[in-house]
Amino acid sequence: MSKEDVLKSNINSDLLRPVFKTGIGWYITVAISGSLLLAAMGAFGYQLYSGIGVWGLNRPVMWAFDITNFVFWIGISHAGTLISAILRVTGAEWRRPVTRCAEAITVFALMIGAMFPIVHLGRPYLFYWLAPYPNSRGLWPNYRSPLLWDFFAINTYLLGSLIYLYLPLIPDLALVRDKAKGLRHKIYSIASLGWRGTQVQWSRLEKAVGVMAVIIIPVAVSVHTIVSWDFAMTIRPMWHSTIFGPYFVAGAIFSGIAALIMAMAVIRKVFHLEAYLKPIHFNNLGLLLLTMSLLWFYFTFAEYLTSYYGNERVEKAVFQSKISGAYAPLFWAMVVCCFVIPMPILAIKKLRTISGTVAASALIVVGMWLERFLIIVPTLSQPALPFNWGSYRPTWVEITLTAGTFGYFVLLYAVFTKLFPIVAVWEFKEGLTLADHAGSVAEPQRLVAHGD
Amino acid sequence: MKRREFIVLTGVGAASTTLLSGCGNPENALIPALIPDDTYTPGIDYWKASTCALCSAGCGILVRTRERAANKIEGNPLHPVNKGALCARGQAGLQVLYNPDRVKGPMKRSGERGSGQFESISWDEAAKILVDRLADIRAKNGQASVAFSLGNTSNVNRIAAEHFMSSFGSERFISAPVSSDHDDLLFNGTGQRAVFDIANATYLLSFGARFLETWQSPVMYSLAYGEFRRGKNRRRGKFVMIEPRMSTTAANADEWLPAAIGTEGLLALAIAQVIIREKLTPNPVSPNVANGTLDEFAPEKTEADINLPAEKIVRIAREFAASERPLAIAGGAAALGDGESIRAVHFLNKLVGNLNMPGGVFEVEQFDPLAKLGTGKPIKWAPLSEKDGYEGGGSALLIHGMNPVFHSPQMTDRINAFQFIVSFSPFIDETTQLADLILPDHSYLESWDIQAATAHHTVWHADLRALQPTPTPYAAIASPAISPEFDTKQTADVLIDVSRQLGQPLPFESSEECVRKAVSEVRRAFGQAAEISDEDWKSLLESGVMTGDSKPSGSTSGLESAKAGDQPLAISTGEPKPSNDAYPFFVLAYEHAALGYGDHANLPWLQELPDPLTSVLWGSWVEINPKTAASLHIEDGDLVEVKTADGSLRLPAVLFPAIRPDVIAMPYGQGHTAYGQYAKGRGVNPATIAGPYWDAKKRFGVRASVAKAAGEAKLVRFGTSLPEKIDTPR
Amino acid sequence: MEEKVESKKPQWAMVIDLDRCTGCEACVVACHAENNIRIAGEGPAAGGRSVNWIRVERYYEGEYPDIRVKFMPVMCQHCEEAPCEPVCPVYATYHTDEGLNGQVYNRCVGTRYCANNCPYTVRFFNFLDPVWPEPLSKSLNPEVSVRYRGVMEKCTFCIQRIRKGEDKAKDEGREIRDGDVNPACVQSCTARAMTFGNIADPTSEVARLSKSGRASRLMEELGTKPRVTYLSRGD
Amino acid sequence: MRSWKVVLILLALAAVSVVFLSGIIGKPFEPAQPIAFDHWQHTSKQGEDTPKLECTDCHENADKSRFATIPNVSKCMICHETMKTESPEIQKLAAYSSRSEQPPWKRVYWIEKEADVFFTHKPHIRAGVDCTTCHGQVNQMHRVKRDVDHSMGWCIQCHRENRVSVDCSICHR
Repeated sequence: MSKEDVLKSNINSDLLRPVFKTGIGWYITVAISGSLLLAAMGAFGYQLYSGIGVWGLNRPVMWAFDITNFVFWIGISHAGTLISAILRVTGAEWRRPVTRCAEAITVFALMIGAMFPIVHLGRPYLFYWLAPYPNSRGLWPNYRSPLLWDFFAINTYLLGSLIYLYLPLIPDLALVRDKAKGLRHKIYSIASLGWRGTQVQWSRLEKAVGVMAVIIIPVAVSVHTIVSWDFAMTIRPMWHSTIFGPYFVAGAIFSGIAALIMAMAVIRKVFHLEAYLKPIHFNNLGLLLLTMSLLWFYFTFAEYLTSYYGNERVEKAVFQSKISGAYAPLFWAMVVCCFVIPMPILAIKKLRTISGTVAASALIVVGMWLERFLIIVPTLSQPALPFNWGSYRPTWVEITLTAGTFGYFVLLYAVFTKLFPIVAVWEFKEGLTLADHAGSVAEPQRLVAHGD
Repeated sequence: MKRREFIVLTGVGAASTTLLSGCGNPENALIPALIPDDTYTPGIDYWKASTCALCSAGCGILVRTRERAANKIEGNPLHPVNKGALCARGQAGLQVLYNPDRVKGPMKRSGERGSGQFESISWDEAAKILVDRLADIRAKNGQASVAFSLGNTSNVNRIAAEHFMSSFGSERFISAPVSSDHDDLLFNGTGQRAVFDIANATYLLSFGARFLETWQSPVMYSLAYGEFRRGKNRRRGKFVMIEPRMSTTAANADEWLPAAIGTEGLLALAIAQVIIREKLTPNPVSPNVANGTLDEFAPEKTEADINLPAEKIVRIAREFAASERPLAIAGGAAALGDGESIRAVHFLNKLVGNLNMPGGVFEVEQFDPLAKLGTGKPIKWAPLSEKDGYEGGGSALLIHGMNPVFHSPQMTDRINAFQFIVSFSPFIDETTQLADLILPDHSYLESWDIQAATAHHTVWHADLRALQPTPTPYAAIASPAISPEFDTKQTADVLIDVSRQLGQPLPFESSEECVRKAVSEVRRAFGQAAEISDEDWKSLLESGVMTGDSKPSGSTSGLESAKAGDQPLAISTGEPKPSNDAYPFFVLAYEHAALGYGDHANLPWLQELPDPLTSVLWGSWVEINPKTAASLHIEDGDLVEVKTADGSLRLPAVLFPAIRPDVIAMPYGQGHTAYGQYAKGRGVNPATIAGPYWDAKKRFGVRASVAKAAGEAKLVRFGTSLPEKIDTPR
Repeated sequence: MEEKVESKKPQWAMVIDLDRCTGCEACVVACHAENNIRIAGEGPAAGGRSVNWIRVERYYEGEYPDIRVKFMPVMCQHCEEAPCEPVCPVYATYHTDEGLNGQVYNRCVGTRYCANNCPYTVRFFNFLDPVWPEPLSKSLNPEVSVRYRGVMEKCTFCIQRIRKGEDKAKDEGREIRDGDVNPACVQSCTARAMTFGNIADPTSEVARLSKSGRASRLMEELGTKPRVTYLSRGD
Repeated sequence: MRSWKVVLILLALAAVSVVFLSGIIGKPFEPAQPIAFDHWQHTSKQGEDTPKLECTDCHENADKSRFATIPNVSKCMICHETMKTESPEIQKLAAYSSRSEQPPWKRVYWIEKEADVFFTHKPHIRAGVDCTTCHGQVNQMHRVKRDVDHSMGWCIQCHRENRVSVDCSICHR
């Protein structure tokens, strides 16, 4: 057998192994990430009991870690759906082992990000007042508020992303169903929605996935644009900027790809999927990351240059606090993390290895978190009337909550890999088949889900 | 579990969309408040007139009460002093009434003296202890062995104390030893008072008088200042302030002149010299100054001492003399010593001839109908610091409205020497901690009182197109705004009670009767029937104010004959200031605008009120010029150690751009070791290094050193620390 | 029914004469007393959580010794085009027909977005429940809510006093007059630097003063149309 | 199998409707009062010697104050010093009066403190709103029960119908 053939024959066992076999490492991961999550839940409980005053917020810094995390995680969520959808729509073949991994990131990051608008409320138990529903008070939410736009945009995106994750999962769920026994078999039977792999089902799935891929792209773009409008619609210095929509979307994709690369590397290592997630994938995503890094730098430069050149008193105060003032260490760390180091790593072919791209990605994720923080806090701490300038220092509650989000993310991801094949089995097989029949006009032969 | 906690934990929040809910009936507790009686209707505001007791200015106030609780204090629009306005301190009076640290009832010492351990007793028991001990001490050591230390208190309490002491046979009254106040210095201790018509002045020179914050009657002068700036039918007045450290008052000045500390009198004479030599005033000048005897004070000769350029002094002199209605006032550091500076400043007024003129100085018309209620014998106040008052040994000290242990910690031992100490303080302050018996007074809002004086107003009379100086005698009556919150008793009533038990009853049965008698006296003075009908009495308690006929001001004899102007030469050329390497700076300890000298440190509203200039709250600080600080490597917010010959203090530094580089300044007010949760253990007490506030000579002449100290400073600010600029309306 | 929505509601406005203002802060304590403003305490105040619906801002100009200070009382400017209003997702802050920028504590969910969009930084958040030790709580004004944690608060132009004034005028069967209504800060002002009234009434004092040559509004360039007018000091 | 499912569904439905209906047809709040005061007898009972009082005769501050107020016992005793003194309930009343205490009346209508509502009786009386509009037919009740659900929507509806301001700060401040 050729190497290709070996691969083909091992596809199912390789890709389904994580679902059926559980190593000690998985338990350790779950234990660690779970305890981080528990700590964060404890912190949130404490916050609920005592009030949001247990955070380091003050006047004038009314948003800090909370909204930073919100924007950051919503940004990360752009990894997936958008990348997978764009690649799918453009028919990039190398996408195949990457898509599921990416889509899962989207859903989980979105779930985490979407928590923060509720968590950060002064009275979180009243979050449902944002929902338009008839009530005895005769009151409706305010449709002029960007926060309400957020409410709709995020919900739409979450729903779309879930569908977009779920649709391509169906054939693989059927695959697991066929391999599983007992209760598990029953659950997967329900989840796979009676998938039999018929030609009609395949074509409907293709169509649905195709439609969703097209729909999800504008939704994703709109979500982060609307998130950026939370800031851009205000009249605060360095928030009120027309560039914020594309700037945020670019930043989101930027951090999203970085997160994806890291997730892929971990999965590749842990589940021994070296044969599926190859250096080419890291190389290609690395190139994409390079593009985004350059784009991010361009936007950042444009944004700061206009502030600097405008030399307007209120804006200048914020600008200077970032460039040379109290926030300068964080600002320059951000520039280094997002551009100065990653750019050469990603630009030089020799360095664009798996470890190279992962290192760059890790820096970028940190850098982009800092970027969100630096958008929010310096502007808030330097209001127009200088008498009211303030500062901000996080408390353990906010730090725990932030750490908890990462724990939660890892936990969700670990559980996901336990339940579903993290590399889309059918898509991967489809790719191989397509490659085999390259040039053939015939209907590609399906590598049917059940049995081989 | 509170309902709110329940909501949070169950996560339903205000999910119940109805305002009413069926479970429980938590509002039942409110039912009693919903039942009216003859005197009271729930849900309706009642306004009660009283007199503010948070400083000595005596502004009229109205207390808003609802459901038998006081919830707001406002200025009484009918009161001639404050005309409805009221300062920050006055507004915070509610927290005197409802302070959680008030003494809830009479107490006697249960532990060691000074341990702060007391046990509650009944008023009967308290009175018995007081009577027995006083009788005992009198029997053993004679009548004079009882001393009454009386500080700021109501007239009713003071009159009662007078009678009590008189019947007891003791004349040992001890006052807060204010060495001599402004008017005493100006009038050479004749008891006459002066008032300044700032409202109509066109040019105001203030030599350290913080008339917008603490000086004399801040609300009255603030109202006048508003007119001075933007009154109708007049040009905006110019205000120049001379002060080593910019106070809030100086911050309002058009020009701030940081003359060297202690040279205010010198500067006044320099200005006078210019006015005389350039013949800027048409007024005749007394011969001994006209012939050039002031020449030694010429700006050119004194500019080095004053530390202001001579040209500036000459310019100020010319502006002052050329102005239509110039006025000079003196206070603060200028009220130093034996009055030389004040008289030198007042000489300027004489020079420009503004005595009893609109925009000038007025002698307050005497109006003291309450004198008839007293014993007739003038009280001989002995200053607290006088040694002979404290030989102790079997004598008793009754103390009311004073806290000498805090203001002058050095005095603790001498007070401790008294065998029996009775405090009437409503709070356990540092002095009360040493007491053997605490007989808590009512707060002023629960007390009876009456004040009588003359208000002077010169107002622009639009019809006559002229300024009308009109002194108006008035009396202000304070009746209890609410019934006593705790088991306290007005001191006058305690004294009435005790005197009766000692067999020497006072001439009135209660503090209310004292006020009624005083009202009769006032009515007599106003040419009305002494008897007052019930209806008039009721409406008087509501309005709080009775005014007599205004008549044009007349007497200037006091002002003319005051030393002012006749002997201005007594002033020495500058304070002796030996340069001192060990202590290179002057300490300026000043009165905190809100906390005063510390008597209001227990009011949380005032603690949380940002200082207007530094924006500091809840603590102490020391102001240092940024250049000085830079040379000492001190940064804003650093902990520094301030040392004088008397001791040292550690407190946070505030870089303050408006202070002389050779001066450091810190406010009085903090550093309490007792006095309740809001005051205790907060900041430092400058009295320990700069002397008590009444020791003016010491206060403005103490030398100190400053150095950075190790440790964390606790500096709380409301506004930013930066001396930033801004292009907003100015 | 007598209490109909009238076509001509009074339009409340304030004028602050910076030349009269002495920075004494009587208004600050008056506001605390009238509006049940919490005592933050030392720790929270150090953490930037003290509440002052009205504050006196202080700015220095010049260098020693030729230094001058500017005091400027700042409270909610009750902007006609208030930036805080559109961003609130639940209408907890909204514009009243009397031109006030209203704040409904009970409706507030605590997004703090309004505070972030306020260029004047006059909005204060209740990070924790207030502490009112007995019997200090007796001094609470029964006409004003005691805010709890999680809601935004700010100057209301003493809405309770406005209602009282309007009620009185209605009792007397007349239109509201100049001087009927004064917020606590205006009432207390020791130098009479503040004037309050109906700017829609051209004969009112505020209408007259707001047309003064010295008049300007804070950060007018933002287009917020503040209802508070400042009269500059001038020389 | 199928019938079992049907039964389950029906049971669930029944449970839900019980919960809902109990909310609607549940007994109104009708607390027992310390003295069995009969509003009907004082206001609506026809007869020679019945007082036929107006609401504001006893709740005398409704047109002056935020609160309508509950009459002081001394007010009750104005009449009951001599009237119906043999009744055990009046004897209870007299006992309170002689101790100069007020009966611990139970509130029937109130607004939760958390609602931050500053409802004021005075303008409603001035506008001629009938007491029964908000309090139900108390004049026909022997023992007062809560007849009207004072939800915010209910307040607003009435304000809208009568073209009264619905500005939030009319009630919330």
